[in-house]
Amino acid sequence: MNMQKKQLMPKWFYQMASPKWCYKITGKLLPLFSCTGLALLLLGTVWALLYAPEDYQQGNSFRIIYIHVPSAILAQSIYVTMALAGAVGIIWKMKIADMVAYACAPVGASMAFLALITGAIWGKPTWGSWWVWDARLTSMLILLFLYFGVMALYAAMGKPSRAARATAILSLVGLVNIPIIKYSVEWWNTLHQPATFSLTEKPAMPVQMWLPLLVMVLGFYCFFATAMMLRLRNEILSREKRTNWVKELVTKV
Amino acid sequence: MTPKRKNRLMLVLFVILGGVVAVGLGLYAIDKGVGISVFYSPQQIADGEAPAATRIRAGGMVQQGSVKRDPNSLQVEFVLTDFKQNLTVIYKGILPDLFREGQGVVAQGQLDKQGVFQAVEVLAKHDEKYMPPEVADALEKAGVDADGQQLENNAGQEVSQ
Amino acid sequence: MMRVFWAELSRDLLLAFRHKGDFLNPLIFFLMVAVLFPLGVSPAADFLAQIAPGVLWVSALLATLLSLDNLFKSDFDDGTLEQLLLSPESTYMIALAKACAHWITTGLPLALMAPLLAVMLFLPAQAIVTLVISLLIGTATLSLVGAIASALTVGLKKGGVLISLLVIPLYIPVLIFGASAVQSAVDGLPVTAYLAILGAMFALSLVLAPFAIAASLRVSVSS
Amino acid sequence: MQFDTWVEFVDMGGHGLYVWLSFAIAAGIIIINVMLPWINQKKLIGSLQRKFQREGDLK
Amino acid sequence: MAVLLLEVKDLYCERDDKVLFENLSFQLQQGTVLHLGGSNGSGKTSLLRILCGLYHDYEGQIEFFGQKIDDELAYYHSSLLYFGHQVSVKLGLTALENLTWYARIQPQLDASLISKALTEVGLAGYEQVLCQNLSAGQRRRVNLARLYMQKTTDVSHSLWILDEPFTAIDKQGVAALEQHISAFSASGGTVILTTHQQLELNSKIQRLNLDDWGTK
Repeated sequence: MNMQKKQLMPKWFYQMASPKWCYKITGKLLPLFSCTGLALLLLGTVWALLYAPEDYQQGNSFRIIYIHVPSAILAQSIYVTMALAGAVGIIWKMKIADMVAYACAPVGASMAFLALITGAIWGKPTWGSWWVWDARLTSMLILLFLYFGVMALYAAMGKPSRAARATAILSLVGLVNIPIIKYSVEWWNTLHQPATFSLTEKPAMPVQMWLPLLVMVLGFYCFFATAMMLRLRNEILSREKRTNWVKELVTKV
Repeated sequence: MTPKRKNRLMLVLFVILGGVVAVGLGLYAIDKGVGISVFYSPQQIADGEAPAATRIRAGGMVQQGSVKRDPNSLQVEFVLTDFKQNLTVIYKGILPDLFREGQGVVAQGQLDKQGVFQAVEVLAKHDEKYMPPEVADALEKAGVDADGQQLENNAGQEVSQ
Repeated sequence: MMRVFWAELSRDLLLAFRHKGDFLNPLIFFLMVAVLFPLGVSPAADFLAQIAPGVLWVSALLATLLSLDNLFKSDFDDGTLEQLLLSPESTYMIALAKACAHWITTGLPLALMAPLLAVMLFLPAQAIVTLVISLLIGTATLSLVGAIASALTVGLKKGGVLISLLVIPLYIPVLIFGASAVQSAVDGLPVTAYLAILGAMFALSLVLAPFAIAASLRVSVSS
Repeated sequence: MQFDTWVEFVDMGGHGLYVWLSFAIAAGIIIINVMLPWINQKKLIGSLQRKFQREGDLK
Repeated sequence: MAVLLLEVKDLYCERDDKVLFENLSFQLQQGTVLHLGGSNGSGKTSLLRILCGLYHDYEGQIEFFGQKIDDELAYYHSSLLYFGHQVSVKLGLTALENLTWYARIQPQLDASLISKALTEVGLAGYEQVLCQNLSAGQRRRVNLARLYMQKTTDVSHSLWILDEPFTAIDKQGVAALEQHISAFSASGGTVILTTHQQLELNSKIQRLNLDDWGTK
């Protein structure tokens, strides 16, 4: 009833076409990212655990770096992605961008958590303590709190379009705050070593150590793409459930 | 100019002014060296810069050959150095794996009346350089560290001469 | 543009003046939290002096946090908030005025009362001036940033706990530099660098936060 | 290959617990992050199918 | 003479999975009164809030003098007076203080008309009384006094959006208000209102029933 009415309105149809196109394209990209991701992660893990040399000081506990660093990098870049998607959603009123931001949050939070927990596990044998109030640990913890805030706000808001705008504002404010947090805690207390990877400098480790790390980082990015797209597709389906294309898609299966 | 445009211009100027003030103050703070004293070096402690009778952090290298372990307890005594001044540290407890001579550590504790640092926690500070043990051995034989710089123990010898 | 700022500021101050509880409660809360530490941890003077910078700053932060819930709530409930948003005047200025009024009714009295608590906690006398200055600048930043979270949660039934969750991560830098400034003053180290950072954060939030507050209010009212 | 024997590999020079714990947690988190939305999708499609069926019956 | 003030094109809004209205289009000429009807929950308040620019979850276009309202929001708001469900007066302030504040945030209101407006709504002598000491009807009258403070210079550009303005107002009050609305529209002002009462106006009344535009 409703459906037929909508079909008569070309404008509706075109506005709905965007999520539809997105659903289709992610459907094509998903196998690509998930297979590459799985392959890279398996390769990276085997390489990291079996073939990468141990560190001259830390011995084999060094291998934790292959989880710790990718997850820490990912936690930060997912936050940036989320905030930027939120900004796009606000400025251009793009529904898909809102949904991307929504899909990012839990994945990012779990990456921040993973970075923290592996940091703690790594800290025990190297620093001699499970947890130290060190700059980077603290700023990662705050990043996790920011994720929690975004997710809690999303859960409390109810209506998706409103929630999307509210969380976008919050994550943008958090984005401005991230460098401030970073510098504040860095000046406040310092024990952690500087960043392992940076774009401008040559890595401070030999090739046989950082190559598997690179593989792991890429694998983690593919994993993020996979998890995010899966969430995004669910979100598209549930928000567009009153449209014809979802009906066709679902009944065809 | 319409009042609306004028308002908008005022707003933009206000925001720019705020940004400039923020950057200026930030640069001033960096210039003043905010937050550099996260831990005191043995030199600073010898100069009396560190407050007595409160818990502070002391950082430096563990001097080669200075670690004395008490055979009957977990007590460890070692000398923390910045190659200018030395500070004796006493600590009871399990040391981290990375604790070794020539390694950077940060100790948390209090100075006692004799000028000995009573540590309650010793943390090993590890750098961002990683390398396989064979490479490290080779480098050590050549007398350079991963950056190609002279190893600390050479520097330490210079100081002791 | 300034007209609407003064209109809103004077109205909020008048209301706060008539409803004294609104700004007395955070002050009393500040006092009580600070008193909990000697009672709960240790009344030894040297120990208290050691923790005083942190305790005073954390208490001030919590007192500010407590008062945030009310910032837009009553305006939202009686419908004057949507009338404010229907004003053709700049929403930026309105948001700034609300945050300003909040600071005058909470941050300013907190900073002025802090010396009293500093004496109770045996904070060395040379640090008291720094304490007051750092609180004056710092609480202004707290009001501005907190107003964003308050504006985001104003339409929600259970906003109170959520505000803390949203705002505490954003408050951490202010706390770190504020407490460090006081600690430096206690240790006899220079404090201008810390105060400059607090000032920089204040300047940044002063010009940027009103945008976020205004946008959040629009989202919250549109329910 | 860095390890000669199986035992050595598991032990990781005394750090086996730390290393294996890290990798296990990572694997767990990754699997959860992929499986949860996947299961949700199955559920969602199922419920939508039922919904459309009901609506189809009503017609 | 008939100048187009407000045009609504293809408005669509849904709430809680229910379509409130779709394909809703109408035009409003200067000097008309639009009486919005519909059963409870048919979306009257939502439509009014959309027309005010307060509620954004809709599709379609709203144009004020040919310009989208969101593009020229400040201009649109300077022509608009909205009267919502809530009292919209601060209980901690007096009637005079409330209206003075309104005159400062909404420049289309004239502060010099406050005492006259309060007399018109029957609150003469209550200027200095805190609103918390007024009855519910009197509080609403304080808010309604804004309608008597409209600057007369630009009436033909003015739009009033009134959501149940007669609630809690007694009979004489309703009659006086109806008369004021008629006078306003006679001088070129435009009004959109919802009410469950019988409207007795001598103005051009346009009617719109939202029950015809949504799914049941």
